[in-house]
Amino acid sequence: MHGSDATGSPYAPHTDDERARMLEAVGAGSVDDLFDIPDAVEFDGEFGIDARSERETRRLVRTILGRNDDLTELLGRGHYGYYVPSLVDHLADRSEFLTSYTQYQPEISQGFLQALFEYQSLLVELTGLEVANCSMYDAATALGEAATLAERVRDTSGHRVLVPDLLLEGRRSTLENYVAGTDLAVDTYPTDDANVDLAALEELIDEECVMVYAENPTVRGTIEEGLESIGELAAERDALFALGTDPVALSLLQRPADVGADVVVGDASVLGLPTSYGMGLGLFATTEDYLRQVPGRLVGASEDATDRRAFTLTLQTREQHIRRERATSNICTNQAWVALRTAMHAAYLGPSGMVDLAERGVTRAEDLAERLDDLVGATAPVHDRHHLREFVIRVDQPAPAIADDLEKRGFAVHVVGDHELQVCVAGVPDERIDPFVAAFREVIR
Amino acid sequence: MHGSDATGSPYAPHTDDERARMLEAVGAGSVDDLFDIPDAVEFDGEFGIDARSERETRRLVRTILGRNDDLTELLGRGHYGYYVPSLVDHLADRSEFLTSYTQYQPEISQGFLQALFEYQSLLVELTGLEVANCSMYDAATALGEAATLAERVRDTSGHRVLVPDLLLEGRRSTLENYVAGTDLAVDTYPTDDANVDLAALEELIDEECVMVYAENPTVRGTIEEGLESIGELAAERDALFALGTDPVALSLLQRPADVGADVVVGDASVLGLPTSYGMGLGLFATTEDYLRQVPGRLVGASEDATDRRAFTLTLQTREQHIRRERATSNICTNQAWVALRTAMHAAYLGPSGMVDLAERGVTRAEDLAERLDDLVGATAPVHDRHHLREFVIRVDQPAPAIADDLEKRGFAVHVVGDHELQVCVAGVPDERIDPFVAAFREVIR
Amino acid sequence: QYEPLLSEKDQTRVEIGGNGGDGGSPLPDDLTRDSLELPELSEPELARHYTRLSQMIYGIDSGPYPLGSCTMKYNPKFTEDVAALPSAAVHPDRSERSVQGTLELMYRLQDYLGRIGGMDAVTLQPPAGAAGEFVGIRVAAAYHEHEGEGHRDEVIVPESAHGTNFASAALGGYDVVSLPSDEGGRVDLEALEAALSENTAALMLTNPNTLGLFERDIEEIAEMVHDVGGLLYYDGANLNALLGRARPGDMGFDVMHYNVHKTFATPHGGGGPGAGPVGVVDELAPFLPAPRVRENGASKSEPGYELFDPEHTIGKVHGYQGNWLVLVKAFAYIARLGDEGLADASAKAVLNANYLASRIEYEVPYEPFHHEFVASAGEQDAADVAKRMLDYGVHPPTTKWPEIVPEALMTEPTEVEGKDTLDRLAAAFNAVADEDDETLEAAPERTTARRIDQTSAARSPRLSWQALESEGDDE
Amino acid sequence: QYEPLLSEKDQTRVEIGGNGGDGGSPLPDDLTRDSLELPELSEPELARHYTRLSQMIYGIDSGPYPLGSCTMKYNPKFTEDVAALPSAAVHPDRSERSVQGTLELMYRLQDYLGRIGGMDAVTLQPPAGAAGEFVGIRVAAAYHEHEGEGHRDEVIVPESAHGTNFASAALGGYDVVSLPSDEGGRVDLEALEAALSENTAALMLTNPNTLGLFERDIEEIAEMVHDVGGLLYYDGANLNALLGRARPGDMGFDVMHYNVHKTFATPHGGGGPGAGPVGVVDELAPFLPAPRVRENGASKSEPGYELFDPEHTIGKVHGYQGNWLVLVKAFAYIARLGDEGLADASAKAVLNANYLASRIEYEVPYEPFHHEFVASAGEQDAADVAKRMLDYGVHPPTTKWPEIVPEALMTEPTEVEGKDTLDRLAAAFNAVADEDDETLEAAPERTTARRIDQTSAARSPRLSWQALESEGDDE
Repeated sequence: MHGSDATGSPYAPHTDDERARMLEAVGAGSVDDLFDIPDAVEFDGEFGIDARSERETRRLVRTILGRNDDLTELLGRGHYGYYVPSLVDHLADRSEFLTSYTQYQPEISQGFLQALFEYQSLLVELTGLEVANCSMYDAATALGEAATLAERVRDTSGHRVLVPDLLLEGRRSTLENYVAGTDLAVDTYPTDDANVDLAALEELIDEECVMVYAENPTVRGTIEEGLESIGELAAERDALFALGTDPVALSLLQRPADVGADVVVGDASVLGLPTSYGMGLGLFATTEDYLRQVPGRLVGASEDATDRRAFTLTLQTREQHIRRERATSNICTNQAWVALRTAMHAAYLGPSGMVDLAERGVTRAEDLAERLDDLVGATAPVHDRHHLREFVIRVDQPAPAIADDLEKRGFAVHVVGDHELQVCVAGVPDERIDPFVAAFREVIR
Repeated sequence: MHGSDATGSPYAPHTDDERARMLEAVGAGSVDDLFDIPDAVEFDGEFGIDARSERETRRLVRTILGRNDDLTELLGRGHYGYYVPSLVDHLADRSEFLTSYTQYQPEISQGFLQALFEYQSLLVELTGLEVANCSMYDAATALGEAATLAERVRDTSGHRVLVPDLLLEGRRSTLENYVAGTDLAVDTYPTDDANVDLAALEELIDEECVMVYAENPTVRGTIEEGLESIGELAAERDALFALGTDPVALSLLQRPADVGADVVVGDASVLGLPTSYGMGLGLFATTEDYLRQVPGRLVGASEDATDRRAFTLTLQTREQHIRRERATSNICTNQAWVALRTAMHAAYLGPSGMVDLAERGVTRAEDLAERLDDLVGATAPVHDRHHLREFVIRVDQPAPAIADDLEKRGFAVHVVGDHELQVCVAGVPDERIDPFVAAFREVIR
Repeated sequence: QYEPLLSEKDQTRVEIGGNGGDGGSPLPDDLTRDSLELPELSEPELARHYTRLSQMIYGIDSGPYPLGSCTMKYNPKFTEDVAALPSAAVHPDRSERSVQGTLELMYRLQDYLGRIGGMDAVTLQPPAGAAGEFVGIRVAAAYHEHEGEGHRDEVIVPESAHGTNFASAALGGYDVVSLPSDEGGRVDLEALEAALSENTAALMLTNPNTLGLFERDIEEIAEMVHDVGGLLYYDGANLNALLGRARPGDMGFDVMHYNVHKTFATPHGGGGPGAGPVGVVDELAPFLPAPRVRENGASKSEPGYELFDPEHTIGKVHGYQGNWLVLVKAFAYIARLGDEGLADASAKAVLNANYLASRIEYEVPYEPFHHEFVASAGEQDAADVAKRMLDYGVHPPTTKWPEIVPEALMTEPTEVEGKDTLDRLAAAFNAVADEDDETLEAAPERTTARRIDQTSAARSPRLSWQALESEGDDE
Repeated sequence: QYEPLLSEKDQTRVEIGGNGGDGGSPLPDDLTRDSLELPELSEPELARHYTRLSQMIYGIDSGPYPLGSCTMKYNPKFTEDVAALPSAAVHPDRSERSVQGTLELMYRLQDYLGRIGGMDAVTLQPPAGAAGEFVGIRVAAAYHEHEGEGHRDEVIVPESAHGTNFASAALGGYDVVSLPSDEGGRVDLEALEAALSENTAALMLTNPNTLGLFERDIEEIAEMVHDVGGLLYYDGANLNALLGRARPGDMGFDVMHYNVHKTFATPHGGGGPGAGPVGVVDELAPFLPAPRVRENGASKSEPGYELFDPEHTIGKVHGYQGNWLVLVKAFAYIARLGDEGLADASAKAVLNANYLASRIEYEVPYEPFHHEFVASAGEQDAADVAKRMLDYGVHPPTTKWPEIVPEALMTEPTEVEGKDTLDRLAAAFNAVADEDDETLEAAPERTTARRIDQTSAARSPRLSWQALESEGDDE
């Protein structure tokens, strides 16, 4: 318990005697002597941060976070609150996984490398593309990386990246930052029920365009019906087709490789993480053609000196620690441990569980929409399309007031128009649906 | 995810195909064919227990246990709610510790054996006795085992076991059950401020007596002042002196070996477990003389075939799986994992932390007693003795009503007389003391 | 590979009170010890110590663990989460009204177990299987005493029974009458007839027995025991064979214990804690340990729960209510699986035992077995076979017991192993079966420690680091 | 030892929609894929798979981890508990009033970090150190643009800087001007003078630098940079050297990032997630990413918190607020240690580096270093030295970088190692120092995998089990 009641770090094991002997060994009279900081920039103030016992610290955080309301979240949009099996917590928390560094010494990191290799393989199956990296930060940054990839691999002098008009602000803004240092500019194409307006897109897409980005499902929960057409349009114009999606959607919806997608991005942490205030896992997959332009880490199979299969980080010459300013990305620390959790969750579900989870995202959304549609003062779904997990409701009363009232009753929903709300069923426990419908009935009166 | 949505066990990995192939291999048409149960005793009913998903099951337990009130417990008596460091949870939960069996194959159990060996060594230091076992169930059963040990090792025809008049009912009743199959009978000696009444004891103790049991601290939190005298009395009459205590008390109070104790029992889980509705860890230590009569498992050091130090369960011929009805106890499954946790917690504290924890049990009790004593309508401590952790308060108003009122304000205390309450400071966070004093002031008015 | 003892990493002596010179002790010297000497290590050092120790342990997540009669199931991770809920951490002396959640969970678990065993009343207090047996014995004694039959002083136990049966009966003060098996490995009815008398307090049986065989004559056995006024006790160690297919209560058993750390998948924890709830028929309910939990009938809409002492209770066998946190895990397991899950567990446990037996070269003399079987190592030494199996990366079966099978390899794979794992396990059995004695005696070779000398450990016991140090001093 | 891939244990193809014949799909075929083929395994099988994988990983609880510039501290277990609180799991689109706890924690952490770094305003959004650098670069660009200095197109980076500095500047569209070191291993002031110009947007510095040396001329450097209108960026990777002794803000830095997974002990997770909050001086605060957190002033007695967009914000660099769960852990660590704990951590980190350096036989050319030092393997190949150190059961240092030291062994023990561990680590260094090249090139011999062929892995990349299978098909 060195230090846990003392004033030093509770995680430094030195006894006074040891410290003295160490100072003697280095020939210093005190630890202060070891610092070579000019007086002028020495800090002799205080931070004013009190030390606390472990128990007190836990209580402090619990107290602070206890101020969050306990709401049933019907918010979706890449963060679904799917139940994460306890298995994932217990195994990912094994300290060998949790506390190890990036696998630059593969001989003592085989377990993590294999887990990441399996994660990559999961994405290869889901996307149909040949290459998936170990992770980007989240969907927004993965989209940014897709744009810079497009700039690198496209021979054209083009500079436009086309994104849907409804693109989430966080993604759009991040993308703008990622392309700020390039010649690229972000342009918008219109949508219809959140689906791509193909006619409009065809007009907008030209030789200036290096990438078209679409999402499936769309931000309104509709299933995109024009993927193949987008793929063809992009291919004709020699633009990359980047598709935004996630592992659960991919379990059921059209396979990106089958619709001509060149890059797939999104938040893979829909599996593996609870809603975590936006913390995510950037999914990034692409075709073999662009392998040497991929950002981020890649795990590859190899052999060790005894010719046994072994895994290692590979193609590292793409990366910043070797290529510096000519690297494919500046990413270093990534989301490896989240990728581990996602792989574990997917493995727990298995293909039948993943397909089932996705299909229930369709049927449960249908069921809820039908129940809301039955209420006087509400129409759902607004869009005459197939939906996955989320859909829009039209309400007679002003939407913001209804959302406020719902929140008071313990439910969080999106306002997407003066008289439009958006709700998501994924991750919402079955037994919270009835209370939600009841609350909805009350508040729209 | 085999079975997690299916109707079978979610923890049985068989696919339908595998099951079919296995049945074929054993030459059975169906699993039913493998059962050899006469029709008359076959069960064709239902339990009526619904299967639930993992998420639903967690919610069920959370909902049920959520009906427990959130009280600050000042209850003590062997269950103190000392803060258990997170380290203990995380390391003891490693599945190698948690899920392994008793170490009958020591070659693949060295880690657990060493941890238990270290636990035994901890108790040897704390008690000063040479032998500590791997665990009994709790303080009560350890006391029962001490009595049967006394019967085995005493040559006298004696049959009396002497215990204090204030002995907790759970301990007394358990002791009675343990000696029910022997010639022993449990008798009571009087106490003074919960301390042994030495004069009375001297009269009661005779050649019929095989064991005298005392506790330090006593059930009222007073520190026993007559330990050496008890030890001498017992030795003179050839009776065993069994002392009830715990690892925190032992860190500060007189060492059992120094006062002539032959056996030490108690709940060692005051370290390592939160209050767990009485779940405990029976501490059992004794002198080398009685080694071969000790109940329960013992870990010993040995060597392996390469002469390296190795650990193993030893002296197993005392145990039921070998000696059957002549075993020193019927115990088989014990509290090994709790012993691991206790050893971890003690190691986390270290000797300075343990002494400090005990000393704070003295000073914080003093401080609280003083503050309560300052209130009109209360006197504390009632007993003019030194206290560890707990003490008695005399109140002008009826004690049960005061305890009820305190509970309504979020504090649980003991009623020990019409106008006497008992409170315990150990494990109570510092910041709950002021509110307790404030609540106390209110309710005694 | 070797991990030093904590005491080899550090020993720090803390002086107490006036002795240390700081005079900081709040107690007079004559009430305190002089000093305390123990390792003083930092959190990172301890994390490494125990991580390293854990790496030298084979657990259920390491591979198959086919210990006969031990039912080494996979322990679902989520049960740890529910037992770790802050609301589960309550003091045992709380008022009943402030622990309604705890009481409700106990009430529900009593109810579940009653249904599963076909028993009318259940106590959760016994902290282990042997403690459950002892409760059964004490309940039987109290019952007979109450019936004016206090003279009954014998408990009959089959030779092949678990050692705890003998020890628990003896602890209860009974003479143990050992009962031989018949040629088929089951209770010998003639021998039973001979053993039964007006002095019989109870017969303790496991069913299926330790050979995995169902006692087909159980109805007749029950009648014989009841005819002489004895009680029939069911040792629940093998209940995992029968879930949803047969219930002790329906077979005529009067009292039984459940091993929740076997049948209901709570972790074994390296030896414990477990829990050994006891179920009884109505007639014996008044004798169960105090207190039990019941609905208090205070409110129709929201049931409340209370503790009560059975009328003729034997009192307590544990200071409080047993191993509460273990009971929480058992409840969660049962609630998760439900009827079908529990029945499926038994079905696949039996299928697995039969499949594994069909794949191994060792002879299995007794059948039809259920969830476990006992193979014979034949000319080989069963204990050596076990040591050698360690080298193949699997946990061996229980050995040399029951003695009815020469060089017994008592094997219980449980339902959690799939075909691939069973094939791997069978391959390990068969590899060892083909090896010579020399190889077996030299085993294990690939484990953390090589074969450990048990004899010298027992001859000169060194049970603490203090003993090792003083030994070092002597040298 | 070898653990099969999940795909080698099972591959199950699930047909979707009409294709499967069950017609169960709720979507028309043209909106769905045909099938999904992945491993379908049970929970016990997965528990064993990942347990086995974990056993093939060296983590911080396995032993010393002296990777230079990586600050591999012990990760306190309790920080996992607070991040796992159910109240921490909230959706990022929640209304501000419903996540007051989350906003308060972020506000407090912003405040803590500001004090520790001597910065006026902090954003928590960057999800990693490199993302923090990128924010710094973007903030600098926006600032210069706002000041009418949009022509500035150069960022100066010392040769010995972390690779991310170069890459982040390049991602921001800047030309990178590489700055040589002086003979002492520090910034060469003359070279700096030459590099600085009216085109200089920023100088990125680590202090102490990657040799562990404090840039003594930091005040002069700051003045020089500021004189040409540039900004001074602090790379926080080495902040663990300075806690409580010096603050970047006091040295003249305008913008900095913090690596909470280094300095504040959040776990590295096998590569991530980390978090890279960015602090700036007042002048740059209007350019920080949106949104930030501030008190809303609604109530004096109980402060409330709200999000706001800085006036000239650069927008976002993450879809939401970065790696929230990591931020919770960092907050808990800082709140646990407080002023004295943080200062003590740096003191002992520096003591440890100096002590370790004094014990090893390899030459350490540059000093006085602080929390890390760079030794030279001399005639040996540093990468081989690292491989051989694995055989001694310790993690090796970072190798071959910074290139200013030939065959660099960049070593940072951090404060969590005690003298005994440092002695053991030194013994491993010294054992390897005495070995010949042949031995080194054959290393490692005692690890799970032997030396792995990196060249062939890169030459014919096999990045998925599908690739391995199709390769198998080709053969």
